[in-house]
Amino acid sequence: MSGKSFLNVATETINPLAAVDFVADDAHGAADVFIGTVRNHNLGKPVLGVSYDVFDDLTLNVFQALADESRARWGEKLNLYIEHYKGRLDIGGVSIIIAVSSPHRDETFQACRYIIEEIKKRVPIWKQEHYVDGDSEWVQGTSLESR
Amino acid sequence: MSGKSFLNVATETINPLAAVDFVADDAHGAADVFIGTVRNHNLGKPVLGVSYDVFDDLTLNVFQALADESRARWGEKLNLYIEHYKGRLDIGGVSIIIAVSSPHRDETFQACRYIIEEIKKRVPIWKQEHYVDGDSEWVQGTSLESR
Amino acid sequence: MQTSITLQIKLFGAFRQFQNGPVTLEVPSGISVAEVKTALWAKLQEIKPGADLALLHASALANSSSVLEANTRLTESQSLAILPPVCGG
Amino acid sequence: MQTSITLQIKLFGAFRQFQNGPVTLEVPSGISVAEVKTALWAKLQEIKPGADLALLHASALANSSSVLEANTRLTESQSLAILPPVCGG
Repeated sequence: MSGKSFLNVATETINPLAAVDFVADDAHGAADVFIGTVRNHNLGKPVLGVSYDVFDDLTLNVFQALADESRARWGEKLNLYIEHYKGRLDIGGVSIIIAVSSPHRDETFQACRYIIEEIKKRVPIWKQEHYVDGDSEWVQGTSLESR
Repeated sequence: MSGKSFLNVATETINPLAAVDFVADDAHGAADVFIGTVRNHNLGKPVLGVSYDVFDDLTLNVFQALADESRARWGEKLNLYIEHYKGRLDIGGVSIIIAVSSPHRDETFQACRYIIEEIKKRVPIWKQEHYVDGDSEWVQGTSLESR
Repeated sequence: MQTSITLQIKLFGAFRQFQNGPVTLEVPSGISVAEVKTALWAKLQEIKPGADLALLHASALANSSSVLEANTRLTESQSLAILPPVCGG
Repeated sequence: MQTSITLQIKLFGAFRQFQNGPVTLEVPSGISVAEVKTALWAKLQEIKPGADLALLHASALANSSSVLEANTRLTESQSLAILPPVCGG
């Protein structure tokens, strides 16, 4: 039997406990949780906050593809929680959470790492940094063109 | 400046949110959290619960060594939260939580994985499984003798 | 006579500087995705003359289920999106 | 005349079947850690005659700060612990 998935683009504050609770499973002994937050600096420049722009429909489709790929590689039983924030966050705000549970730990670390790496390259999300001097800039990313 | 550590042997329910909150840091963009829980089976045998026996003093010393080793390898800035439960847990109970935060994600995954692998081999903690038939058994482990 | 189709193209990320809502293009049916990008280039120049459109080369056209290949041909009116290089997480 | 020291040895994990509190050994000063294990073997046999003590071979003696090497010699009374193979996490 396949594990369960929660895939979401959030416009309310991301709650880490909801992710932990969702993947909890009597048959699973391990969960790995990755949490991304807004840092107070980037490339040496002080940052005030970040706005995330998200193409929701395609993002959810890619999240589903990542869930399918993860189960194919690390086991059908994986429970997966993938949530990305859309909108503006201050320093320390949670932009993304990924939680993976499995009977054993190796699969949770590998799948969690795989999902965050793929998200950075494949999911239609863009980051605009807001600086102390009032300036804003869209962060350079990875082109989807060559795929 | 070195990051902060919280190292503990818990006799109260482990709270994942406390770990997430502790490692949160304005200068850090990433946190990886590993959660170990009691599974309802082991080696094909149904399990009712697990009791953890812990040699507290030495455990805390090894946790400190793991924190030092992690910072030496993945950066002084790491914030670390390492907590293991002592006593009896039912199915689904959290036996261990490890949270690591850092400016960037690679260090968090590597240090978190390193710490859980070393804990399994180096920390004086023992697991007694309680079975449905009323029987109990101490789980075989890794000898500290050869080190 | 060639029929035409209507493409609504949502703008994301750095393209939001042009306008917040989607851009509408009337194009001939059978147009390739690569050609749509050229038509979009012209439209964006019209909205904001002199804008730097280098970003468009590294950007992809997609619908809600997938990124489109440059040689795909479009024969129906539809909603698309122009996606600059991504940086989620 | 040889002086003797007192070792309090805490029992953990599977050794708890012998008793819950620590075992006390009177041993000659200068005893090696390997010899302490032999003395402990005799004591545990006394507590529970006929018990399988194979586990003791794979177990380590430690104090609260580290695991002790087999050839370390003890010259002071102290509190130690016998640690069967570990399986935390």
